[in-house]
Amino acid sequence: MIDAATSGEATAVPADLPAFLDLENCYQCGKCTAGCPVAERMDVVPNQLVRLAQLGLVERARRAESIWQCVSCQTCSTRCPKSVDCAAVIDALRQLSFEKGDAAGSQRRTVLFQEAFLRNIRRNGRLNELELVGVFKTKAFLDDLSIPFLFKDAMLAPRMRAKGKLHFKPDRVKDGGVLERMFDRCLRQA
Amino acid sequence: MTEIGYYPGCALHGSSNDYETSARACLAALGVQLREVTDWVCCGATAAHALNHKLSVALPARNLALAEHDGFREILAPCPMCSMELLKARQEILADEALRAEMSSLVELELRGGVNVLNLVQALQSAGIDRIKAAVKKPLDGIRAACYYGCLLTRPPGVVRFDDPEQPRSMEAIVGALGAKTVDWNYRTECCGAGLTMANEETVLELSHRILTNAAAHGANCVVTVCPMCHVNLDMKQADIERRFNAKHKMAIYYLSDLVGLALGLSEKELGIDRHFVART
Amino acid sequence: MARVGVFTCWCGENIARTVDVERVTEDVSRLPGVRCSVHYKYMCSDPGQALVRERIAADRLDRVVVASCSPHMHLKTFRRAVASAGLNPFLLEMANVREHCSWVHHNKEQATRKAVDLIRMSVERVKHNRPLDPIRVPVTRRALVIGGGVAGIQAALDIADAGYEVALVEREPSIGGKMAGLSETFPTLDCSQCILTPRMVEAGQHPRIKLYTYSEVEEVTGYVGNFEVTIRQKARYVDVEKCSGCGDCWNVCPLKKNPSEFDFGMGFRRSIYIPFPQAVPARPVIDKKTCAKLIRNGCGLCEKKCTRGAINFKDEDRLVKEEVGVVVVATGYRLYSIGKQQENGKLSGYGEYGYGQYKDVIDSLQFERLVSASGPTSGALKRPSDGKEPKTVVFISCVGSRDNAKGIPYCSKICCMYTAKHAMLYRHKVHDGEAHVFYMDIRAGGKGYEEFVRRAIEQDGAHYHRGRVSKITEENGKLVVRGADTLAGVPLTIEADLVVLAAAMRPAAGVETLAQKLNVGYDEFGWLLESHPKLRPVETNAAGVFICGACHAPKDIPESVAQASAAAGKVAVLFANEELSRDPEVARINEQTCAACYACRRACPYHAIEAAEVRSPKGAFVKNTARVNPGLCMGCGTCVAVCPSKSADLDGFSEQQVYAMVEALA
Amino acid sequence: MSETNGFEPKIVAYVCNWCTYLGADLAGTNRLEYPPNVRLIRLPCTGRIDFNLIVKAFEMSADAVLVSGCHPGDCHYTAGNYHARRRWMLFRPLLEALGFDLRRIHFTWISAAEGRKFQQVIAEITESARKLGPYRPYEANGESKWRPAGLPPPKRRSGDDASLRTTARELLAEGKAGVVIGRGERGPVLARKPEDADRLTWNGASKIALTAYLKRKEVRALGKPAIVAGPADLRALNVLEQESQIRREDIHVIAAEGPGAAPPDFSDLDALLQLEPGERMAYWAGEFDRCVKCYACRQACPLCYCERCIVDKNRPQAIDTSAHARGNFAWHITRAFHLAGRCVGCGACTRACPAGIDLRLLNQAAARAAERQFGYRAGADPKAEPLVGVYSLTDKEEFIG
Repeated sequence: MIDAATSGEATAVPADLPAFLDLENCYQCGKCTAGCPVAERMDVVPNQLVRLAQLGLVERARRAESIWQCVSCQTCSTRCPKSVDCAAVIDALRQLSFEKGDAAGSQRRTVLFQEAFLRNIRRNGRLNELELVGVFKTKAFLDDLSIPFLFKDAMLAPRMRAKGKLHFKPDRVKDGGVLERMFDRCLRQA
Repeated sequence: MTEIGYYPGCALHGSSNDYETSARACLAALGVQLREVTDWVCCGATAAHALNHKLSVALPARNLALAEHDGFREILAPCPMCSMELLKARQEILADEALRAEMSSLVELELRGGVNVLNLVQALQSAGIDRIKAAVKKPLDGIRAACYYGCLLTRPPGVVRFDDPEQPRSMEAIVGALGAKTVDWNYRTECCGAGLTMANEETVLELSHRILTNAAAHGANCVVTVCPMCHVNLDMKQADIERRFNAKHKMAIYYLSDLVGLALGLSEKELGIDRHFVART
Repeated sequence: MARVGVFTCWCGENIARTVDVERVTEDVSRLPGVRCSVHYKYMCSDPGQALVRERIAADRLDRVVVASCSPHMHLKTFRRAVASAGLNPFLLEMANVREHCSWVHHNKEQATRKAVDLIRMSVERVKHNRPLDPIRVPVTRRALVIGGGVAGIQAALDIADAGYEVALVEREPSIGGKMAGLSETFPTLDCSQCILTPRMVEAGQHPRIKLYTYSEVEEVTGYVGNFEVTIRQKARYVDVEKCSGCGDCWNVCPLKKNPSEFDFGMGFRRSIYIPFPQAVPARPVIDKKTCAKLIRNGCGLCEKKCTRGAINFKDEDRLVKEEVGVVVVATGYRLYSIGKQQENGKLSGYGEYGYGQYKDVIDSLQFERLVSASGPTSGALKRPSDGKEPKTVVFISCVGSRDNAKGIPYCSKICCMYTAKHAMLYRHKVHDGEAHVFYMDIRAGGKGYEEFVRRAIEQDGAHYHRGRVSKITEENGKLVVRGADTLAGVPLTIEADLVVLAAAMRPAAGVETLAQKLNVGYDEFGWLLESHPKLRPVETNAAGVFICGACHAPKDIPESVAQASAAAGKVAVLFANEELSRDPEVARINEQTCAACYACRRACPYHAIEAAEVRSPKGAFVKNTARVNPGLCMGCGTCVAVCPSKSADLDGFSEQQVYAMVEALA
Repeated sequence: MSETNGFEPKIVAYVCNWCTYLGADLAGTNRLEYPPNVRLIRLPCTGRIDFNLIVKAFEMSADAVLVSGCHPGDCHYTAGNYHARRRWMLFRPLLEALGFDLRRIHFTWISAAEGRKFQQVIAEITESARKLGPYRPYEANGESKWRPAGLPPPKRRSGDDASLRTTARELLAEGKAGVVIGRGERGPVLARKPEDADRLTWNGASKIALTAYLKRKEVRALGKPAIVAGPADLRALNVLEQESQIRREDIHVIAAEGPGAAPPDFSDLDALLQLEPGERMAYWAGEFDRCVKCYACRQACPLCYCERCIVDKNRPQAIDTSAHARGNFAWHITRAFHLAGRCVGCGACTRACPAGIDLRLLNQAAARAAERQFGYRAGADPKAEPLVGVYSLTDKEEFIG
C-alpha cells in the first residue's frame, strides 16, 4: 500500500477490489497492453491499470477514461501469462466508477449507454432497441448538448425499417416482477 | 427432427432478426428444431458486467434456471456474448455452492447448473459435419470466406472451452465442407468494437475497418460470422466505415448459418440474407 | 558380562563448572558392568586419549563410554582412539554432558544428577553395541556417461584423463549436442565449434573412451560400484569399422530434401548423412524413415557407390552390456515447442505467435543455425521464407518461460544472454538493420554478462523494449509484431522481417523414463534432482549416479562444464579405491522372521530394500523376505519403524540399544 | 513451582541426529539455559522413531515425551520425517480414542539452527508436564458406565447356498482346489472332499476370519485353496494382495457380492469420543482389566500374519508381556496401530475375544482417521498404495510444533 502522504492521493482500501482478482500475481509484462485493440487510444493502458490497483491507487485507476474504452474482448485475460483476469479488473473498476457516479468526462457517453441499457432491461426484461436509442440519445444530449450526436444514425433508422430490422412493439417478458426484485436486490447490495 | 432449447437473446429478437431466420431455417434443414426457453430475459451483456457483478451472474442464472425448468439439458445461444455470459454464470455457480443457493433465491427458481450451452458452431458440429457435407445441394464454389470468430466465441477459453483461442479452425471446417474456400487471414479473433457501436462509434468503425481491410487483403470475398454484434458492425455500419475511411469494401457479411443454408439449397429470402445491408457482388 | 570403561571429561572448566565430575565418576563406578570410571581434564587431548587406551588394556575393557562433548564434535576422535587400542570403534558410546548438560544448566546438583543419568543411559546402550566393520563394496572402475553434449564430453574426458575407462552413450549419430550447432558463445563471442570440435575429436580418439553414438540406455540394474547397463545401439545401416567417412555415399543419395535435425529444419540433409561435417564419429547413418531402399527396396545407390562395402541394409538394433561402477547423466535440454498442445497435454502453447505458421518466425536454436558460419546459409543471414536479408528483426524473450498460464513458471536463465548475443550478431552482420528485443527483466548475473548486455544496447544499438509481445501476424510480407513498452506505457507495433523466439528450456525428451531406470528423482518438469542443492549439487539420491549440465536445470555452457568436471571429480573420488568403504551403521533384516509385507521397501528413501527369497542350502524355496542392500542403505532406520514384527533393525541404533537407554531411565 | 508441590517431571526426547540433536548442541554452545528434566535419545532420523518407543518411555516413568526432527524438506534422508509425520497422523487418533492425555506427547520440527527454539520447546514442555503432575500409566479415575452398542448383527448374505455348494463340489471334484474354506452352520468349514461341500453356507458362522486360515501351514499343505468370501473377506484379500501375502491367481475366490462400498459404521466410536478423555481411559482400563493375553484377537485377525509377532520378541522386549494394565495397554495399542490403514472392519477380533472386549473400536480410531484424513479405506482396492510406508508432501501437520 502506497502511503497517501507520499503519493499525494487518497488511497482506496484494498477491499474495494475483490480478492479473486489475484492482483499480486501480475508481474507487469505488458502483454495485456500489447494485445489490446484499443490501447492506442487509452490514457492509462491496461498494465498500468493493474499496477495502480496493485498499489492501492484504485481511485486514480477508476478515474481513468480507458476503463470505459475497453471493449471487453477478453484478449488481455486470455493471453495473460500469470492468469490475471485483466478484463475483470477493468470491470471491477467500472463497477466502482458506476457506484460513485463520477465517470470520466469524454467517456460519459459509454457510461450513459450502459446505464440506459440496464434500465431498459429492467423495464422490459429484454432489450427494446428503439427505446434504448431514444433514452440514450436524450440523456447524452442532456449531458453534453451535442446536436450532431443526437441526430447521428438518424438516417440508419429508415433503412433498418426497410430491412425489417426495427420493431416498435417491445418484446416484453411475462414475469416482470421477478426482474424488478432481482435488480433491486443486486443494485442494493452493490 | 430433434429438438433443442433455444435462447435467442435480445439481438436475434431485435435488429438481428435476420440471424434468427437464418439459424432456424438452416438447422431445420438439418433436422434440428429450436424451442425457445420460456420467458427468457436478457443476459445482461456488457452493461451488466461493467456496472454490477451480481447482476451479471443473476441475469444469465435466471435463464439457466428457466431452461432447467423447461427440462432442457442443452440450449443453443447463437449470440456468442449470450452464450459466454450463460457459461460464465454456470461455471461460477457450479464452483460455489453458496453462490448457487444465493442465485436460486435471487432468480426465484431452483437452479442446479445442469444445462449446457452451445454456440451456433457447436450446434452445427453436433448436427454433424459429415451430415452437412452429404446434404450439400449447391456447393459454394465461388465463395472465398474469411471466417471471423471475433472475441467471445473462443474467449475466455477457460469459460467457453471452445476451439483454440489463438488459432481456431472449427468454422473453416464447416465452411470447407460446403465446397467453399476459406482464406488464411489475421483478424479471425480480433474485436470489432462490439457493443460500443452507439456510444463509441469511432472505435467501432476503426476496428471494423481493419477487419474488413485484412479480410480483403487475404483474398476473401465475404466474411462469415456467428455474432450478431459483429454482423451489425461489419454489415450495417459498413457504409459508415467506408465514409469514415474513404474506402470501398463492398464486403458481404454472412452468418455461418447463411452459408450452410445456401449450400443446402435454401434461398436468400428463406435465410434472411435479403435483410443484410451489403449484398454480395 | 560386559566390561565397560567410563571416561568423564572436565573439558577444562566447561563441564566441571556445573557438573561435579568427581561425584559423577564415583556414582558411575557403581553401575553394573562398569569396570573403570575415571575423569580427566581434557579427554580429547593426546594424554586423554592415551588414558583411554591404557585403561582398555589394563582393565581389559570391551566397551567404552566417553562422557564429554557432543558426538558431532569428537565421536570420530574417540572411535579412532579405541580402535588404536584394538577395540572395535563401534563399541564406543558418548554421553553428551557438555552441550546437553553443563552448558545449559546452572544448578550444579541437578546438572550432576543429569550427567549421571546420561552416562547411565550410554552405559546401558553400549552393552548392546555390536562390533561393526566398514562395509566394503567392490567397485568396477569404469564409468557410463549418458549424453554426449558439452557436459557429457567434459565429464567423459575428465574421468578418462584421471585414468578410468568411460562408455559415452549418445542417442544422436554424433556427439556434440546442442553446443555443436551454436554460432558464437556469450559473453566472449568465441566460435562454438572452434572450442568444441577439438574436444569432440579428443573424446572420439581417447583410448579410454568408448563411444556409443546412435545408442540409448535400455536398462540399468545393480547399484553403486556395480551397475550393469544394457545399451541399445540403433541400426545405423553403415558398418562404422569398414566406413572411412569418405562421403561418396551421401553425395549420391538422391533424397536431398529431408529437413536436417541438426539444423532444426533450417537446412536439408540426404537420407544417408552425417549430421554435420565435424561429426564424431564421422560416419554416416541411414534414416530408415526416408531411405528408398529401406522403405520399398528401391534405389540402393549408396551401396553401389561404397567401395568398402560398408553399407548394410540388413543392419538391426543391437543390445550391448556394459559393467560400470558409476553413471553420469548429462542428457541436456530441448526447447519448449511453441505453438500447440504439448505432449504432456499440460502446456497449451503460443498460437498467437504464429510459429510454424509463418516461416519467418523461428526459435532461438534455429537462429543459431542461421548465423552459424557452418550453418545452412554459411552464416549469411537469410530469412527462411524468401532468402532475403532481414532488415528488421524482433527478438522475444521468455517465450514459454515465466508463464504459469501457457508455459512453465521458471526462468530459463540463459535466454537474456543469448538474445543479447543474437541482437549483437545480427547487427554485426546487417549494419543497417534494426534489432528489437522485447524482454521482461534482464537477468545477466555472471562474469562479464551485464557488460555484454549493455554492449548490445549501447554499442551495437539493439533496441530493448520492456514488455511482452501479444500477437504476431503476417501482412504484405511483413511480420506485424504487437508488443508493448511498459516503461513508456504504450502499445508498440513493429513490422519485422524476422522474429526470433527465445523459447523456454525443458529437459530432454524421455529423461523421466531414464530417471526411473536409474532411481533418480525429478521434479514436475522433468529436471533431475540433486541430492542437496548446496552441498551435493552433482550427486543424486541414487548412490553412484551423478548429474551434470542442463539435465538438472537450465544453465549455460560454463556452468555445464563446471558441473561436468565436478561430477568427474566425484567419480574420481569414488574410484580412488578398489572397494567402497561405507559406514556400517545400516539396516538389516532378520530373514527368518520377516513376513515379507514389504512396508520397509515402500518406505526406504534409497531403494535399498528389495524383495528376495530365502532358499535352503540345496536351493529350494523356503520363503519370501525383504533384504537390505548395504551398498545402498544410508541408515535412516525408517524401515525399522514401519516393520510390524521388528524383523528390520538398524546397526548402531538397534532396537536393543535404544530400549536399553529408555529402560535405563526407570 | 508451588502449585506443583516440587514435582519434577521426567521428559524423554527422541530426536534425530541431524537437526534437533544439533539444535540442542547449538543451544549448548550458546549457553541457552533450560530445565534439566529432559533426556535426549539420539536416533538417526524421525523416520526411525517407532510408536513403541513412545509407549515404552511412558512405561519407564516418563511424564512427557518429545519427538523432534528436521523440518519438512530438510530431512537428511530426504523423507524420513514425512514418513514419521504420516505415522503420527494415524497414531494420535488411536491415543485419543484410548483417552490418553495427548498433552503429554509433543511433536516438533527443530532445525540445527534453532537452538533458541529447542530451549523454548523444552521449557514449555517441562512447564506443562509440571502442571499435569506425575503420569501414572493407564491409571483410571473411577469407572466408566459407558458401553458400546457392539457389533451389528451379521447381515444376511444374498448368495444362493445350492449354487455355492455346487461350485465348491466341482472345484474339489475336479481337483481345481485342494480345500474350500468357508462358513458352516456352527463354524468354519474346511471342505476337502466333494461331499464336504454340503456343509457350506453363505450365512454361516466363524469367529476367525476365513482368510486367517490361508496363512496356516496345515491349510497350505492341502493344496490350492478356494475361499467363500463375504465383503469383509474380500477386503482382507485385497489388503493381503497389497502386502504381497497372496497372489490372487493362487486362490479361488467364491463371492456373491463385492467388497462393499458403504462407509463403515463408526457410531460406537463416535459415542466413545463424546466421553471425557478420563472416562475413555477408565472405560478401557476396565475392559483391559479382563484381558488375559490369550492373543485370540491376533489369531482371529485376517491381517495379523507375522511369523513372529513383535510381542513374542524379547531382546528387546518392546511390549510388556504381563497380563496387567501396562502390558495389556501396550499390546492393544500395538495391535491396533499395526492395523492402522489396514483393518478391514470384519469384527473378528471382537468376536474372538473371550473376555468380551470390543476391540474393533480401537482399530476404528485409525480407520476413521484414514478415511477422514486420506480418503482411504483399507481393502477397497488391491492396487491402491497402502497408507503406511508412504507419505504425501501435503500431509497435515497442525499437531506438530
